[in-house]
Amino acid sequence: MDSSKLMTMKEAVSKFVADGDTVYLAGFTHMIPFAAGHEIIRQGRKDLTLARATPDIIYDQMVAAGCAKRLIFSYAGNPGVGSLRCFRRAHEKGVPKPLEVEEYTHFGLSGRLFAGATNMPFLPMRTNLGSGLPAENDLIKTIKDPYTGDEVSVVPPLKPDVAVVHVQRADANGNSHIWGIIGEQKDAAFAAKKVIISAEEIVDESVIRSDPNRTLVPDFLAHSVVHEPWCAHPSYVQGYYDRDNEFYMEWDKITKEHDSTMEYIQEWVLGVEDRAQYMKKYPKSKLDALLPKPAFSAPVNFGSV
Amino acid sequence: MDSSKLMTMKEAVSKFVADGDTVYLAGFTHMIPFAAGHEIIRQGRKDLTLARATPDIIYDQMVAAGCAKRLIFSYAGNPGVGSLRCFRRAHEKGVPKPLEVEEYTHFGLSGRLFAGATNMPFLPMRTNLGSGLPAENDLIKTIKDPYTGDEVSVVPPLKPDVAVVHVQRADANGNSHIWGIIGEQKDAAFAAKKVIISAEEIVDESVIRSDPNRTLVPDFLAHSVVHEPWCAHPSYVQGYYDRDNEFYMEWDKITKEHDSTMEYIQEWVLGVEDRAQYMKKYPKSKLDALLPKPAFSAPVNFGSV
Amino acid sequence: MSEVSPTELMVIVAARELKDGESVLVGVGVPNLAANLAKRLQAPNLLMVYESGAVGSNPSRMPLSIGDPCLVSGAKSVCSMYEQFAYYLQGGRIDVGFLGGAQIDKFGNINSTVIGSYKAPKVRLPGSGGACDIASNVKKIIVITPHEKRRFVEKVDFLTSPGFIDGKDGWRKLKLQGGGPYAVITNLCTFKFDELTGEMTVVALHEGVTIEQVQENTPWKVKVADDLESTPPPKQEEIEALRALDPQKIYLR
Amino acid sequence: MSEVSPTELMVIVAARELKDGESVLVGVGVPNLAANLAKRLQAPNLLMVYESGAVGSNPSRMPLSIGDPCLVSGAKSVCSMYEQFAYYLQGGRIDVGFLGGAQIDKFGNINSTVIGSYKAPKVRLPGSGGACDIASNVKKIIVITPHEKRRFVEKVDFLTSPGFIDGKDGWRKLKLQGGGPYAVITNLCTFKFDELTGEMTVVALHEGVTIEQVQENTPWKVKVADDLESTPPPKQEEIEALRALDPQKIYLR
Repeated sequence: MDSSKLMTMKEAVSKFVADGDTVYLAGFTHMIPFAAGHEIIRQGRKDLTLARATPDIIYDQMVAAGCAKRLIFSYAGNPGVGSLRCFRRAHEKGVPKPLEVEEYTHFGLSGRLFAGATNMPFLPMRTNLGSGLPAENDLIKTIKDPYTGDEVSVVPPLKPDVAVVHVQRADANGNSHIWGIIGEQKDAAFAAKKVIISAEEIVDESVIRSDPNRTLVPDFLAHSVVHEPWCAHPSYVQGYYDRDNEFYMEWDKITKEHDSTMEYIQEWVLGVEDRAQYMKKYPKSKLDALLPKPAFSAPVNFGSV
Repeated sequence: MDSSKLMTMKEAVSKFVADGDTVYLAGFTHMIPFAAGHEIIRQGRKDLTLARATPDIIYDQMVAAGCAKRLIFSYAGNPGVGSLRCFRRAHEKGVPKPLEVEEYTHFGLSGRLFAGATNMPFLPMRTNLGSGLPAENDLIKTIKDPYTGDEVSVVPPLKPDVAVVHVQRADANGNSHIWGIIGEQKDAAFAAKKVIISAEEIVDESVIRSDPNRTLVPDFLAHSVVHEPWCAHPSYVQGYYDRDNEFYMEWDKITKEHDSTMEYIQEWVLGVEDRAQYMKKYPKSKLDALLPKPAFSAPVNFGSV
Repeated sequence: MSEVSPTELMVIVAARELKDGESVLVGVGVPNLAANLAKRLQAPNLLMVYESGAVGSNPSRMPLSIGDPCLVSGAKSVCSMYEQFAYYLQGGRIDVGFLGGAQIDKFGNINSTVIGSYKAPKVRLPGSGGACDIASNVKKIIVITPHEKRRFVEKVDFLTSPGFIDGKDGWRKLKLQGGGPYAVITNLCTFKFDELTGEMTVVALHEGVTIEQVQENTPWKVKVADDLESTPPPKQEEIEALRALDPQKIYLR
Repeated sequence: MSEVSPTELMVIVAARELKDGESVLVGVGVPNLAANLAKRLQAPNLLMVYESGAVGSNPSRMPLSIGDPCLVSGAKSVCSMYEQFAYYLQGGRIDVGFLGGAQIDKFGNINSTVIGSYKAPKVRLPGSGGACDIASNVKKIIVITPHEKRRFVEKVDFLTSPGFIDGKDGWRKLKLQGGGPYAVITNLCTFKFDELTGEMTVVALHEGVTIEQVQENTPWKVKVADDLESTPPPKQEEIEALRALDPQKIYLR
């Protein structure tokens, strides 16, 4: 067991995220690694290309903090609430700095990541034709189907420099069990050159090995393993804590102005040392309300021959 | 709960497998639905196109019994033992009748099924170039990568008329939990026009719903659900019974001649009514030796919000 | 009419379009309410597939986002994001998809990307998400939208999700596997699409609405079906079932 | 030499080629033995990936097939068949792949498809399986084969898995991501491949074997390395570890 992979988020970001990198913080609404995004802001990374299907609040914060020069995305909204105001300020008005955009449909972006993870030369897909997106994005091309002669839209693989994937449980080497909405976690881990695994719980290897079908990320992909409970707050972790919806709505108000946004970032990101301090600062009653009642999976028998 | 899907293998094959169909009995070494193959033989289906990455013993039997006119495959061996003699007799000598072949690599065939399951126009892949296979199979084409200009091999989707997928546990509607080697089960179910689910156990819907991440085949794909314990013998079912390796080795001797093969088929396929009778006839001591010791997965908490 | 809100009316009318046994790709909010209402009334075997990969969900509360954990606990199955789009949508497994958007034109083309020009937007909207993928691959697209002049436009600023483009010929050339726009449900009326030309056509007026009111709120000369109908008013059963779905009125304002 | 069988010798020599930390795509039988032997000796962190989708297996017995349940119970992960080929092989995640076959030529091209013509075979062999996919995508291909004249041929009857085709130029044109053939290990010697021409070259003779013996069993004029070495004889430690892996001599005949 190569326990040298175990480190703090501070160490992991310091070692594996560089200025100018293309970064993918994975998770489709679920298990978004907010703690990693905050640490990237604290360490002042800049000129990042931020890739995510749904930039969500985490990229809105990183854009406001000036970390990003480009956004690769497919849906730039505050899910269930409305706009991402920091994204809009940067893109529409260049505040705090201009933001380039590279835009896809959900299928197109998740397809690019899948193609990156599996190293496909390119991925043909039944979408984009008729839409205005290909005209605004040279990476979406049209070719001829060799079987039917029809026009087919294709996208190229996406291979981020670094991906952060938050999981429910991992062993010290990074073998990771994920359940609930599994989004693009597996594809992000396989597509990226460097992978930071962050986990609610670090468990013994035997727990992982008791259910290999549940392992979406095998250890050899992981460059670092961070034990980071509540990493995903205010998003959620199936079976661990619910989404803090109140905060998602509050974000809409916090971000009305760049200044008010930066006050938040000063207090809750730059003003704390790490996720543990952030959680300590957060009202405990609000957190308690996010804890679900237990509902366990029926076990399965793998058998031993 | 639409319990009208529950039926015997005899009813399922009678309703959903027709002469001339392209049939995919799924399972990469694991959970091969032998009981379905035997029932197809008993019902005298003919002119079938049999598709499977590994024809294995089951297609060898169906070829010997005269059900097949064409084989789509990627590895026609008796895994761990040697040749598939019935396949060879049909293909090399036309005994009992000629057999056309359509051949791929494992990646090519599993890729065709994946493309069929996801309705891709075609699938680009890093294989086939340099091999002699494309020259013998017009469906493997080469096109130009629009990003690099390089030559890329592509295959078209495969959409069988009917797939049989054996699973560990399903509910009465066909929601199916599968674990262990998951091969091409999911892709076969999504690619096929009609799907027969066969299960070691029929469980309450609540068991399936306790772990939705384990459901590889959702119910709306299933046209029929068959409760068929030991369906996969002499192949195996993770957690339920081991491979009957002795029989795999014996098959090599049984099939030395077409006549000796047909004697086997007469006794063990045509000579029994169904899988239950086959199992009753099989020496119990041999079956007992195939039962594994239990080894359960560590449960996970899905939580209830 | 006075007792239901415009949103409630739209949801009730939309729910009626869903048939038992159909599969529907559901977003949160209003489409989720319409699908769940149909399931409780005429379509108990409606298969609900969520963009987040959850299938056959059994939610214990009104989902707060497309990936709400209540969509997973007790669902029939869950798959990854690429899988959801590839196996379900591209796989041709979805009958009905609901779409919204900032602008729609008479051929059902939808803009949810940008007001103004793409390169220098007046208002940058969230973008396609799965909308273009849904529009390209489901058998029937149903649009639910308030009937406002800024939403119904002669030409969308950006074509995010294809409707019938410039009419059915333009659309046929794309060879999409989907069936294209099927209905647009507003607070005033229900539009369907002319089979030959692909143009949006008023097929039913909601209670108390005149065709003049529809025309006033639509910038082009609206086409009206020969057999124009009146939308049957919401039944007590529909209203009660709907309100039970969103007791806190999160979406039913 | 008298105390190890030809198969044991080949497995021991092959195992020595594996480095700690490498990933290896393992088939059952002889390659499985070689990988497991290396893991027990110089390469404790060898990552074993099986064609059936099992990764980091911890088998309780000698696997009987590529999909033996003992490869799953206690493994690190399992994925589907397409995923195994797509994420691992095509993904460029595999360093070493073992191949066998009925025929091999001097550029490392392998035939496992047919003896005679494809359309009217004298002997129909199982075919590629994953062999061509492995040959096209791993960094190093290692071939383990008995040294017989019917196996070493001037021209393969069918090219199942590409080696260096007709030399490195022909191979470069294919732009495969893999590194091509790396070593051929027989019961007589170890071949590696000339960096410039891609031709199979004897680099080491096993104990007691002469270059004449190699030539006698190879139909073309064999190329010999300038610095031809002697294969270090099997060590007691290697022999014991190997035999412990297959106590019933299922593969070590």
